[in-house]
Amino acid sequence: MDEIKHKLNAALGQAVRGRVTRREFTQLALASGVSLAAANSMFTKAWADEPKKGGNFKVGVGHGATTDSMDPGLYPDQFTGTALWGTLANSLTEIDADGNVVGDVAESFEASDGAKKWVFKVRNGITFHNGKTVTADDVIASLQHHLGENSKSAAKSLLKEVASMKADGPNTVVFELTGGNADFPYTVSDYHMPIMPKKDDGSVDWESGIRTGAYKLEKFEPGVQASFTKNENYYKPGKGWFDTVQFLSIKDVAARTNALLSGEIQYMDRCDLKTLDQLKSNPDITVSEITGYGHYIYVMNVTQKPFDDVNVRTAIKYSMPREDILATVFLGHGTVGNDNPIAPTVKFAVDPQPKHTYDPAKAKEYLKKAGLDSLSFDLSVADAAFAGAVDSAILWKEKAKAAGIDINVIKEPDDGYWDNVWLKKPFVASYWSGRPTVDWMMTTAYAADAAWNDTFWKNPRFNELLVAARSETDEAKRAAMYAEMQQILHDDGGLVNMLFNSYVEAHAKNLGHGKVAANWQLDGMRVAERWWFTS
Amino acid sequence: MKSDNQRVKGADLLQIRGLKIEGNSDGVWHPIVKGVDLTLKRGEVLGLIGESGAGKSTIGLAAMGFARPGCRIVDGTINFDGIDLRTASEAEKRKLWGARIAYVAQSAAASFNPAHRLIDQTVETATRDGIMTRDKAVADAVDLYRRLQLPNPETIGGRYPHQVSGGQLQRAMTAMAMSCRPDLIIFDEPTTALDVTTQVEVLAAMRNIVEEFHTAAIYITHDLAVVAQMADRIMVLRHGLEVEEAPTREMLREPKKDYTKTLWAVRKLAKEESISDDVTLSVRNVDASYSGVVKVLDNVTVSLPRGRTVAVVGESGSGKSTLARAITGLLPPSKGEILFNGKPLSKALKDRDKDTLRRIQMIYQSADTSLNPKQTIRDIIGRPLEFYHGIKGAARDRRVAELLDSIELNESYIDRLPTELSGGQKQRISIARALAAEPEIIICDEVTSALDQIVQEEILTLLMKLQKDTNVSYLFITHDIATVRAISDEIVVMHRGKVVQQGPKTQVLNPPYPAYTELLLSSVPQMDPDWLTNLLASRAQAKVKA
Amino acid sequence: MTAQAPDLRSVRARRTLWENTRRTLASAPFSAWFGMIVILIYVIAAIFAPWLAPYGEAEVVGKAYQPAGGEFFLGTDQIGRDLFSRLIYGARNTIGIAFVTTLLSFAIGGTLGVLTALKRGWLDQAISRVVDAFLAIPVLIFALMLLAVAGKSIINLVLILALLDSTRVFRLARATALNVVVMDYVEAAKLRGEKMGWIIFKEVLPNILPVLITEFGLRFCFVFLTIAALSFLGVGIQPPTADWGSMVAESKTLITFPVRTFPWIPAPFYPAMAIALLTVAINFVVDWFLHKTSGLRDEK
Amino acid sequence: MHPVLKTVLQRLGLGLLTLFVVSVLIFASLEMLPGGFAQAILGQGATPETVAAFNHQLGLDRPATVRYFEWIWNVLHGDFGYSYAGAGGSIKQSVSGIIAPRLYNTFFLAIMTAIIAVPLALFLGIMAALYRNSLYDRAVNAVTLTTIATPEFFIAYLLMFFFAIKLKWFPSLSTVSDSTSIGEHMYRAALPAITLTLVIVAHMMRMTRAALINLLASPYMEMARLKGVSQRDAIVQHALPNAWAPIATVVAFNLAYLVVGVVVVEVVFVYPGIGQLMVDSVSSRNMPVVQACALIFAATYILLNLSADIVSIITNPRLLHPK
Repeated sequence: MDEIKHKLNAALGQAVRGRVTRREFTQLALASGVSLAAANSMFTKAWADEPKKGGNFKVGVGHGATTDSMDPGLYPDQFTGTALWGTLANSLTEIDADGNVVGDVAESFEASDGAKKWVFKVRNGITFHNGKTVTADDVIASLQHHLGENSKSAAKSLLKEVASMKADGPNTVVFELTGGNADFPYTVSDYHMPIMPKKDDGSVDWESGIRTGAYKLEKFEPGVQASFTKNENYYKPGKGWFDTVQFLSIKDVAARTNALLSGEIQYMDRCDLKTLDQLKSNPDITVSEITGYGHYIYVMNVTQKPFDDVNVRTAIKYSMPREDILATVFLGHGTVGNDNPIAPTVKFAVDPQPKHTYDPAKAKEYLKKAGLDSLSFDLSVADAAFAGAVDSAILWKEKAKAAGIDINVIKEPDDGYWDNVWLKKPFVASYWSGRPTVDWMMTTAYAADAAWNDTFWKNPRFNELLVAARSETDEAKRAAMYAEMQQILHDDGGLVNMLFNSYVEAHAKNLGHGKVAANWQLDGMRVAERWWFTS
Repeated sequence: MKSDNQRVKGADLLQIRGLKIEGNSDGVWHPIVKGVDLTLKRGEVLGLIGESGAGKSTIGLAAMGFARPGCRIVDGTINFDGIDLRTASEAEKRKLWGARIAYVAQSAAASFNPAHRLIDQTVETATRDGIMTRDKAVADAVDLYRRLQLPNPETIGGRYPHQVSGGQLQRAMTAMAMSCRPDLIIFDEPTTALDVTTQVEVLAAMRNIVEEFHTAAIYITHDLAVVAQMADRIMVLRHGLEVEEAPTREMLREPKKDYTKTLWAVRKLAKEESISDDVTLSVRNVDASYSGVVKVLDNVTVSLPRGRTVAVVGESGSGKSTLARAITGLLPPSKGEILFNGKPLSKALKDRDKDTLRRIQMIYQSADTSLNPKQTIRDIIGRPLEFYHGIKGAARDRRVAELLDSIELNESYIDRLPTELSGGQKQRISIARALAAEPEIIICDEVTSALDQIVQEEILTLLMKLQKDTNVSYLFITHDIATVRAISDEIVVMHRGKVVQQGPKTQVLNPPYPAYTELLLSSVPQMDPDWLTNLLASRAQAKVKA
Repeated sequence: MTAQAPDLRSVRARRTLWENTRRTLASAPFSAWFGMIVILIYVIAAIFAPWLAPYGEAEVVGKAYQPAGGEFFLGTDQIGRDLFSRLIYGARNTIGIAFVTTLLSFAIGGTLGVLTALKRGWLDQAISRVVDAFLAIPVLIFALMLLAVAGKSIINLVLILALLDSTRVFRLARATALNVVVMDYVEAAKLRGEKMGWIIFKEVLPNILPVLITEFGLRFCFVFLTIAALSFLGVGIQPPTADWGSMVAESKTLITFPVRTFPWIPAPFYPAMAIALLTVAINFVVDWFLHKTSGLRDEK
Repeated sequence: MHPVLKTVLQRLGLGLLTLFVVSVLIFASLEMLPGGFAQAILGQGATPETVAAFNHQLGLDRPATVRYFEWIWNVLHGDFGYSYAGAGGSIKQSVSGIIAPRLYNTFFLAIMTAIIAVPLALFLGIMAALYRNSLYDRAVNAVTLTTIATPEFFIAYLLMFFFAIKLKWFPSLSTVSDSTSIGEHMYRAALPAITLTLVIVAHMMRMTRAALINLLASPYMEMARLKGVSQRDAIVQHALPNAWAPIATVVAFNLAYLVVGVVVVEVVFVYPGIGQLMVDSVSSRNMPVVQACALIFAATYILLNLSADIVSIITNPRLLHPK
């Protein structure tokens, strides 16, 4: 999606809220090469998309397991994320459609002392579903839930930089961090950290499902469905239009598609790309596509032969037919990667040069430099890493031959892939859903001490930049640092970033929405709060 | 049927002319019946006699207008009381079957439906076409049971087939056939499966009932003596053709054709008895029982002289086969001992060494089950040679050929499968297999009872010849007195697991008899058409006396 | 009138094996012929796959989902491999794997079945109990677990399915053998003092073979249906190996879109039909075989 | 009816033994499974600490034997334990609590299918035996064969395409919850039921036919004919009573399949049955649930076979009325 279209979308969103006039919009549209007539019709359509109250919204999600739990620390995926967070709850902050962090439960937040101290103001008069008002204590308890000795929370590592949390009055929370982090507000927007009511014993009540969100929990059957009813006194204006919302766990993509076709659901995520054209050709269905932060990658353990040689790594990077794979396996749904894990839509993202494209000749060159004339290695893959991992690998294998590289594709069992293959086998398919900030992404996967450093890549320069950039408040300097880091990773790192995947989702024509967020699937997991029925 | 043929006969009931029937064996049609004429008057009983393969059963069924699957009637007319059964439709025939023509099969045990009570099966036909109400049919059935001298006729109908004995079943089936008072009954070897003593009763019962209702019947059997009791006329068949036909007495008095004569001749074979006291195997006070409960052998003592033949006679259940199992070690005796050449024989099979096993061989009643259908003659006879004598390859084949020769079979048979041989030939093969081991003792368990009389004779003669040549001893288990006469030097009579009598043939077969021997011998059908009548009379007197 | 059949044969000169087969085939009904021809074709396809297939098994020769006809007889699959070629190689893999698996399961199940039938006693009891347990656990799920344990590879797949299947074979073999071990010729062999091995393989096995062969046909089909199901549940056969089951599973979403409008939509239908056709063919032959060996002739 | 009673007790005894063996088998293979509940749950996000925390909380850090015997002891006291999922929180989900509704669904579907399939199969089978080698026979044969021959999920999708998407007669989703009414439930379970029917009818029908035709060769069937019994009565009154045993066996086998073998159909139609639960639990290493499911499956299988045995006894006079 090029940038002008972005604007156009945004403008449409604005138009709907009457913040952009027809003239302004039409100019923008013409600028982006849309004919006047088209622009007009777009505008009118947008107006027609004027939010309406009511309706029962049913969503089919390709995740969900019988082991899902109400404990936000254990939310594994889209199902729990979208249903039990995006629909039911709010975090301190949220990422808006343009990827900026804005207050949610927190009305405002500001940093001081080199971003080591953060002060969050809890929004006034915001209440839980049981009518109780949200206080600083609730916030603290909610975050405390993820910390402590035997916390099993996925957010534990996110919050490990938090030295202390203190309530300063009923609706002010003060965070002391171990080191400066300009991106801390992003961190607390994570879907594992909804704000929950504190219990008298000081612990937090996560079981009951009482939260602050646009909908109240009606029923949650793990691995089957979760249903909700409208929260009449939701604090956010112009959000939460539906009367009821239901999320169904439909893991089989064909079943999901059929459910949409037969009108059993109005929204599905993770469309089957093979049949997308058929889906599009259906008059009652719209297919939406957002290039998000998520990226499909193959990661090599740079501490192991032959990957310990940077030339070998580069050769491999040049041997991957990214364009072909994107075209054949993903039928063009996505953006080719350039061995940089930072999505173009993320702030401070750069596109390192030279681009790593399919170039057998170059690959051969680098092999020579490494003193090899041919190369052969195992590549462990499973569609558990990402749908299409296997097919892509096979395609790669076929094309890499031209570069004298023989890839031996091993299909690992989907079941237990993340435990037995990822971080264990030397070269594996992997997936990152991406992070909204450079720092967050790098800290998670590429910092020397990162828990999930799946390339085992330790680059001193990179790491010192990482620390420095965190507390750097000067935007320009920060940008430069991040640019350099991305370049280093691109040149030296152990990841082959095949592509940034698009969230390809489909919904009934009679659904309306504003600009769709890119940070998570399902409109930043808040589809239920942000969308509405037009008829 | 009276003892003489003067009885008034009605008009023709059944007329068969130029009947030709073909049978199919894997895809090929070959003639079974090659043009047979046959006429049956009302109330008349015709005996069809011949060896297996003569086509008698096929004709019997054809008389009903029925051909078994794999058979087809290709020519001729079957006229039953004015109806041509060849052209009649299934439906028409169905009306006749059971109602006017009834069938009594050889094995009642197999021919009764195991799932239904006797009474229901008996009255099925009668009630089906509404010939009579069920109550009436039941009452009638009970009456028939009584006439057929079935024990407690009122209740026996309530039993299931497996709950009554073979003899009773055979009678029950006769009752079933009679239920609609048919004009014609086909008896297809109805007593073949029965013990002699039972056979007598069943024959009597059937004869009476047929007489009483003046029913015409076709009586199919291979046993002349039996047919002599039942039939007014006898037709001898061979290979699907009529050999000759004549009223019973005439036929018995002076058979015209040679083939018929040979049939008669079988009865004459008899071995010259010779006694010896050089005992090779002696069974001493042996008890044996299955699963420790029922005693099948009760203190049995038998001794087998070298180079001689001891015949063990008795009816089914007398324990004679169990004796064989005890000797071979398949059923270790619970008491007593078995001496082989003076040395005690280890009881269990697994404790016996190869050589002992070699010295005692066994031949079974049915060659079909005792020869592995999947092995060629070469393997069957060759195996013991290899196994015991380690003779292999060409040498083995030569020896096999010799053995085949010694059992009077052409060595071209060496590559055949058992299924490709006749019953007699198969039995010869099992003999050869036994001989191959060069044994001292051969236990023959009913080896001839499944065979036709002529074949029986051949086999018996062969066995005797072999005994001369190899001086092997036979323990010859049989229920057939004729066979006993033919082959034995000594006889052991067994009854209910006990030895009733052991002694030289002449002694045992001549009075004074112990009671059971008496019964056994007297029950063996004789060629005399009056035999049954007289026997019943004498037994009746005996009862009166007692 | 089976009674005199032997006599008739005895007078006829013994037929050669070839003649026997010819006669047997001559008497085969249409369905059986159909079945045999289909199987033959499949076998040929399986054996000569490399020569028959226009393209390589895993070779990417075009764009994804190119329409049937023209350059690609049946069009191309999701990453542009020639569907027809994969179908042919699929025959090789699917049939090959299923065949080996079934063979193995019969080797295990058959031998044990006969052995226990002969021996009875505690061994019989023990094995039968374990077999019951295996039978009582759903094959799919159990296979799923075992595959997760052993790791996903064709070898493991074969071994595991063979193991699970052998329990069913065991039951049949045992039941059938029980009818044979009571035969006099088995007793005769025991009296001769033969070893267990001889009795199992020379005396009993040849006589239960027809039943086993029949079962073999059916089991064979079940095996590759199971493989198909496993592929559907995501533990299929190693790509790029072409296997009908996984081929159907891979393109399952194509089933639910109208056929006419998109020439390449039938993609999943070919492998599915391939499976169905073979199963039907095998069953036809098996039915006929059963009919022959059981010596039973239907009326009419 | 003592022979029946005897067999029942005997079989039940064996059944319990089998159950025990099953539980050992399952437990053993679960123990061998790579990874554990913690890793499975946390997926890519697993870190050593969190995993350790999990395992300690679930007592998974104790030796396997201890856990097994503890488990079996509790089961003997009717306590199937708690699901690992949601452990640690103040609300524990008892295994029985999780399984109960899904078990209900599974049985609902199984019974619904059985009610359609069994009579249909018997009818078709008897007719086929009656008019064997007729056009009808061959047709039914071919059709049923094709249905067994086609992968289950393939049939399922086809049905879904025609009946849910094209004709819109039935829903393509069979999601039901305890609040669904019986009628609604039946309506939603329709497609799965039809799919399963297609899958199992073939087998049962063919066995019925075979069982009947096998009997035709027996002398008493010839006798029946020679008594003038019509083809139909011969089959229905003389052959069928003797064929129940094999038929019962195959029916039992297929009913068992309806309970234990439907995971594929559950996935396709998103029917919350026990099969899917077990697969999920296997992949998430949720031992207590897997064990419970396995036992339920085994028990079903055993009971169904038992009832088949009982049928074959009461339909066989030899056993029912011994001499």
